[in-house]
Amino acid sequence: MDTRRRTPQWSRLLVVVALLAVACTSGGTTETTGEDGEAPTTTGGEGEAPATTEGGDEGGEGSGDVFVHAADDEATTVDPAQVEPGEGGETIITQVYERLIEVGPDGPDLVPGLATEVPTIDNGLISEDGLTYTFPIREGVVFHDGTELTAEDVKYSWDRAMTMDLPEGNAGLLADIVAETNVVDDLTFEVTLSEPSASFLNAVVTASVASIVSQDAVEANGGVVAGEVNEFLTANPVGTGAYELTAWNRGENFQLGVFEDYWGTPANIDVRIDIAPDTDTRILGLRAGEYDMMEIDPSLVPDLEGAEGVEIYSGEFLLEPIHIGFNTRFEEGSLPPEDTIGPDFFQDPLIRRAFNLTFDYEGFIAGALGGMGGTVPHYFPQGMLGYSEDYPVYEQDLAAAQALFEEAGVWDEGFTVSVIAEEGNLFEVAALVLRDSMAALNPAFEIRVLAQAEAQFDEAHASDPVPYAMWVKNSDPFADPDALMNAYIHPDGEWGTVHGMREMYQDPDAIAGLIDEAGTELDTDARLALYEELAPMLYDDPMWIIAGNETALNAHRDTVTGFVMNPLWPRPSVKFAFYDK
Amino acid sequence: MTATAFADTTSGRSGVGLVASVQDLSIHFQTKTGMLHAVDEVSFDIRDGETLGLVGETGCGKSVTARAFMRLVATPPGVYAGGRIDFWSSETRAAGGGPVNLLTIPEDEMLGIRGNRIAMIFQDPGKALNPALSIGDQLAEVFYQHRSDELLDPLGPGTPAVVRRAARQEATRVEKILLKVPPLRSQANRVKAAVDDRVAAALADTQIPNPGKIMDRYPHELSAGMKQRVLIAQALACDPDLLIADEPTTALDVTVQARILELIAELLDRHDTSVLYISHDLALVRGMCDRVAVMYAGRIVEIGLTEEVFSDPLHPYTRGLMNAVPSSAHRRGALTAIIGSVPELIDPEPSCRFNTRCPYAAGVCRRLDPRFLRHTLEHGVVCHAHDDPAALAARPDEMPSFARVDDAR
Amino acid sequence: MAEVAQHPPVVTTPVSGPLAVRLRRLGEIVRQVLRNPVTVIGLVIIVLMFTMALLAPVITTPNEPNPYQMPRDWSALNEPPGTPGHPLGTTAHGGDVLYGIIWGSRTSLRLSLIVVGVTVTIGTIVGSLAGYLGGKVDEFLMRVVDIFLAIPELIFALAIAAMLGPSFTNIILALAVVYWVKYARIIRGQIMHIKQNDYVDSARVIGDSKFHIYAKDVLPNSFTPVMVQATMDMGSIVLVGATLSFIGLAEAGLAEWGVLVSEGQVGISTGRWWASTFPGLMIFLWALAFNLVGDGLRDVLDPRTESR
Amino acid sequence: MQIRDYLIRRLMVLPILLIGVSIIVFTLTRIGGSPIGIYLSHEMTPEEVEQLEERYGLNEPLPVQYLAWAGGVLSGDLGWSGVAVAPVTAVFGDKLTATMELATAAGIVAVTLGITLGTFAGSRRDRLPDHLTRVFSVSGSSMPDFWFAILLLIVFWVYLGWFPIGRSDPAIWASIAHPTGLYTVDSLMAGSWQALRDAIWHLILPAMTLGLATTAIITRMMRSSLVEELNEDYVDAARAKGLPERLVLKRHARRNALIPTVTVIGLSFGFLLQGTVVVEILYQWPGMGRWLADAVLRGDQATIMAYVLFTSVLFLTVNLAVDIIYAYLDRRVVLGS
Repeated sequence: MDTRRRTPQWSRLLVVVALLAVACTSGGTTETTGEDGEAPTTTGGEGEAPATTEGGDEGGEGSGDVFVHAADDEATTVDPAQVEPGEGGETIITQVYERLIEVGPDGPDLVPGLATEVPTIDNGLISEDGLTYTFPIREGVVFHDGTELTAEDVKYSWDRAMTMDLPEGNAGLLADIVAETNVVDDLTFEVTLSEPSASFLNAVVTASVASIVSQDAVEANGGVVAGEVNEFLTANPVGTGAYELTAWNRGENFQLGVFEDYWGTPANIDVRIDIAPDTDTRILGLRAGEYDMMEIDPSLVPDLEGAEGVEIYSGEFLLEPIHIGFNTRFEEGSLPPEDTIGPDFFQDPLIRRAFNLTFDYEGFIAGALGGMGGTVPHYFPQGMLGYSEDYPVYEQDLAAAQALFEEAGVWDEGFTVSVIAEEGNLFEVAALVLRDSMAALNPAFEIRVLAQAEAQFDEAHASDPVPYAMWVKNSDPFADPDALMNAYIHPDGEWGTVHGMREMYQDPDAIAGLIDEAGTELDTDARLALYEELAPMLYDDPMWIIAGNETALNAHRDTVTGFVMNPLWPRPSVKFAFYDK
Repeated sequence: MTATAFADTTSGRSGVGLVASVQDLSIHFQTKTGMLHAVDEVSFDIRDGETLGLVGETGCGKSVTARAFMRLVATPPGVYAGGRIDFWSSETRAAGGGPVNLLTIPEDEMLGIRGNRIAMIFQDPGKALNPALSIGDQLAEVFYQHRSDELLDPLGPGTPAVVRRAARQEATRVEKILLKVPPLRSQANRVKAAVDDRVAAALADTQIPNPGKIMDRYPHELSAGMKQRVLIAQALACDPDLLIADEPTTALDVTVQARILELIAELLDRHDTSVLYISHDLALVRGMCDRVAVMYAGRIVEIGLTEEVFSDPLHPYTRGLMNAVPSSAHRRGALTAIIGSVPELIDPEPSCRFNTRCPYAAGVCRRLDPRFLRHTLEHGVVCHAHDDPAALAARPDEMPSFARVDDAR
Repeated sequence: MAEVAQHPPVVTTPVSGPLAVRLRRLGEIVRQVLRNPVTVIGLVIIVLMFTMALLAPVITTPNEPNPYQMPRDWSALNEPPGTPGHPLGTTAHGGDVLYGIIWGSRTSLRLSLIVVGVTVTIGTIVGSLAGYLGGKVDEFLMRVVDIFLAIPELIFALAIAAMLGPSFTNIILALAVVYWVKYARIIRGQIMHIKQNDYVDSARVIGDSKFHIYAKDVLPNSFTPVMVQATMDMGSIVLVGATLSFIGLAEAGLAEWGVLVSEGQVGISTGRWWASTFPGLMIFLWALAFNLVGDGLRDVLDPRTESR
Repeated sequence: MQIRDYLIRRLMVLPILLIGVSIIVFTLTRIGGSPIGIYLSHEMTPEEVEQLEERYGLNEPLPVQYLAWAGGVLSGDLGWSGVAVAPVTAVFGDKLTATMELATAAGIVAVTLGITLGTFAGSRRDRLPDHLTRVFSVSGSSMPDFWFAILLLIVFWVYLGWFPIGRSDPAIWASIAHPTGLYTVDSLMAGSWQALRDAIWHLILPAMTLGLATTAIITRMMRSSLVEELNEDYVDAARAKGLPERLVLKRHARRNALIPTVTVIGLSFGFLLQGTVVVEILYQWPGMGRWLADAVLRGDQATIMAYVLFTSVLFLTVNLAVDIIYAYLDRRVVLGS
């Protein structure tokens, strides 16, 4: 529960009106009505909220001195221990918290963050067996609440996430690999892994859940309780980042203020993140100069291209391919009644291949993505370690598809299958493209697109077994191929289990073996060799239709300076501290 | 001027002894199919102090004629197509002035006459009172409108303009609020008290018991008879020179009717008011009126002293009407009505309007408007047959034939 | 909305009786309705819309396997009107605007006819039971009706559709759940009123069975205000349905005007006005036409509110 | 029946209606499955899902869940809003004040404009202004508001740049205190003209959009009832008293014509409320309507339930108030008959 429960403001209105009516006294009365009735959240507590200025008019510096970003949805939480990967809260966490090491502005290279060095075997900070990592902690770093950073805070932050182990959070990422955390001294932190991991630094240390929070702030506000949400941290981040959260007007905006005591290069300009779920308003706002920046997807490019004062940035691909899943692990009759397929349908690799050959990649990428995207080999997104342009990629080949469908014996009678997607976004469009492609190949192939509310999609998606044979979404934005392989390809991995990939793969053990081996191989070249072996196997026996991968896009006013973007950073893949205008 | 036009020769054109004189009054209504001649070149006088009855079937134009006095015929669809209504107000007469034409005087002058010099009692007391205002408020409006000077008199010359405007019902919203706060409130209250006194007096005048209490009531809380008394009180509040009574008792129970009639008679006596009394009830007219005018299809067909018209009806229509009246001469259930119905009044050709129902109708009746013929000094008729009185005298039994109906109305 | 529900029962001349009499009365109504030029304009629009809906498979090539889905040309996005093959242009997702408009009229027709049909039926049954049986049944049913009326209709429909999940069928269901209440109230009011009329009494005296009286006298005479309301609702249902679709509760890719407006909404700021303007105009015209005709019908059928 | 008795009787029925509404609402939300979805992300394990179900008491039988929810409602706990990311009650006040400000502005526009236009048309029956008004009111109630909003946005925001969207300029908003949460009132209390202008400027487009349909309805009702009243005898009676036309219209005809109009105004309150959904989405107004739309699209059941329940309470209360006002205005009405 919100600790600072406020009286509904409308009830206060009555009181105020009554007061006004009775005592029509001097003008200063408004200040006595208590906490400014303003932001539901302010970092420093009540006192710091914008004070009531009697004249009022001097107060506004005008939005000219604030960098305004238009976001399409609101965070549910800004607590690193609670946030889901890919969720809106990560936007804020990226700015106000820091990790031991960070992904630098250019490409996948790691740079020191709160640790002064990136551990490698060469510099001795990773033990020979690959199990122990040592992080020298930066000196003189202060949190937004004024306390100083020590190794104790680091250990506390990691342990906290693992102890709380919130189902919605990403604590598993740490807990799965971390065996032990240690404070060696005030400025040295050490972590022992349960097994060697090729992706520990890339995928775990840089993740939001590994952000460093102020121990004092947490202890002063509810501490750590296993399995329970910390209401304070949910809305009041206390980190070391270049920005601090000065206000969170729910449903309206976040306000990020420049943190004056930042240890590194301080941020240039205050930031406001306006929550504008409606696409049109965001676009119009950017064109009108009301916003300085917005996240866009390819379908919006035509709306902004050539607009005065608007620049569109397109860079690398995002690391979250849009894919359509094949589920075979469902009870007979648990699918929507219109569906005519059984669990064995997608177990047939011919059919999965045929689907892959039918999908209109060009239509999707050139059309829905407006050309801002590309195809993806199974299952190595471009821009990620392990990708090679030599890997085979599916293209539409209707004749081949027809041959496969005929061989599988489903050509004549046809089939109906439902695919679920979250309503109103690219995933829905990908499903529509699939439907159109299939219908064009053979009108007896009916794909029913079921667009659903996010919660309903999530519920269906998290059900066990999933009551749909197909669904569309993008993959999680993993920074390391091992995480991706484990989540989406491994027969015993997260989705492998859910979809029953062990029954789908021709040779599940070979694939599992290769993935496991690559995941613990610390030598990059050796790892790549293993992936090279894996790629053609995944092509022949596809577990997904990979519709395509979006280009990382951003639209901003041409007054914005210092623009950088890195798809490896959480959405919207920007760090405001670099910017000015 | 056509043949029908006739002067009510019973009085001179000098206006001496007249309160109103209607000349060639025509009122038409625009309809989708053409002009409806609701009132067609009607002329008559109302003499000082007399009660003139205007009788005829429903739809014959008598109510329209009455409303014309108040200029209350809605335009559109109504059109004042011709003629004039001269009115001698007691006020102007006292100042030595002549008559005014009610159809052409400016609206603000008309406002001064309505409810003040000419008042009207409506047919259905249940409908003529605003359901949302209290009786007191509704009566007060008359005094505010016409007697604001008197109301302000006791307050002396220094009365603030706001109070004056309020007494003339001209106060704006803001001013009304001002009147509720101390400096002005007492003065406003004094005006209010003065009005209340007058309202109570007016109500008491109509023998309403406990007028103070009635003032706070709303119309739906009163009986029909009571409401009619209120309306009478309202009409007579300013001592009008002319009262237009449009079937004032039709909507009332018979028992109540009698009492209201008595009251009207008594009050008229006292106030010395001339009356235009509209009714379809001949018996009633016979009892109330000094003279009577019979209207048919937008025209007056016969006019004269009540006694003469009733003892010697000249127009076939009048005779028919007389026979339609229940009297001791007829057996119960043997009431009669004139056969046929009122002709279409849309863009009529020249003709006697009654020709479609008249047993005497001859070719001339269908071709020409009949003219006014004086029978006696006080009694006139508009009928072709009377151009040849022998014809009428020759076939006295063959007057209009009658059909039995259940209800004369 | 509840404008009609608030009306006191409307008294009309009995329309029961021999077929000839009824036909004559119907003819009279039609003649009167046609006398009002504004109503005629409405009728013309409706006839055009219906023709368009009926001829949809003839004037366009139906999209296989489901013609109610927009055909998409992923190589022709955001084409302006006049593009060969796309006379009214395409949406941001390559949907043909003309196809969407034509088949959208079918969708609208389906939506409004089904919802009106279902709700009038349910409303008639419930309203008749309540009005004719009276007593406890009436009391109970009317409380249920009151409960349904307590929730503003769009909010209610929105909540239902949201819970059932985005699909056209669910929009129909949601609207049906919301709209029957009005009819139940109208029918009940009419029946309560007509029940007291003499001719019902006389029928009873003759010895007709209760049901017979109901079917022959009561029901036909209750239908005048229902007809007016149903006509109005033919328009407002499409309006509300389109609103639900616009918010995102219709199924993906449905050829429906609200969906089209929402698909075209993004582009409008950059001058790509067609994708939302045309379908928006269609919704407006549809609702307008039925409002005009409903208005005209009311003038004729309900003399009390003459010249509204 | 006395107003007091009537009020008591109506108030006694109110809880029954509310229980009915709450059951409908609850059943409704459960049709779409348990409200767990809003707490889930797709990669949760079944165990994690169970953990969450336990946290929110969603593994209990439905009647128990209903009672728990109803009990919560009675004790002022409306559940957790997944969309607002806060307890429903915690954000309710802010959203409500925002919506109320908008709805009130739209309502004021609609009522004044509607009555004025209706009076104007009704007193000029069958003349040009009357016909124009009729065209306006029929088109107004046929206009899809989401479409109308788009058109207004294009013209006034994109091309002319006259009016902004959103509820305020945050900088100006932050410069004054917000004791009431109603921006216009707050700015008046703070005596800041800049803030007041900002508040009003932000209100204009959404209020216009929201008020359009309601204006049309009120205009129509006002016109027809005025026409009806003007045909009544008491109007002529008032004229016959010598009252100037101004007073005849204002004090007599219009006053009575307002009686049925008041009912429509009361009912159009529901119209305004539901209109806020679309209007708030398009104009980015941080109120209840947008909240509901988000909740609907994301399947946030607690919010939907709270919203529908609250709306019904409000709606029922307004209807009751309308009845009472009606009885006050029209003395002939016998309540409860």
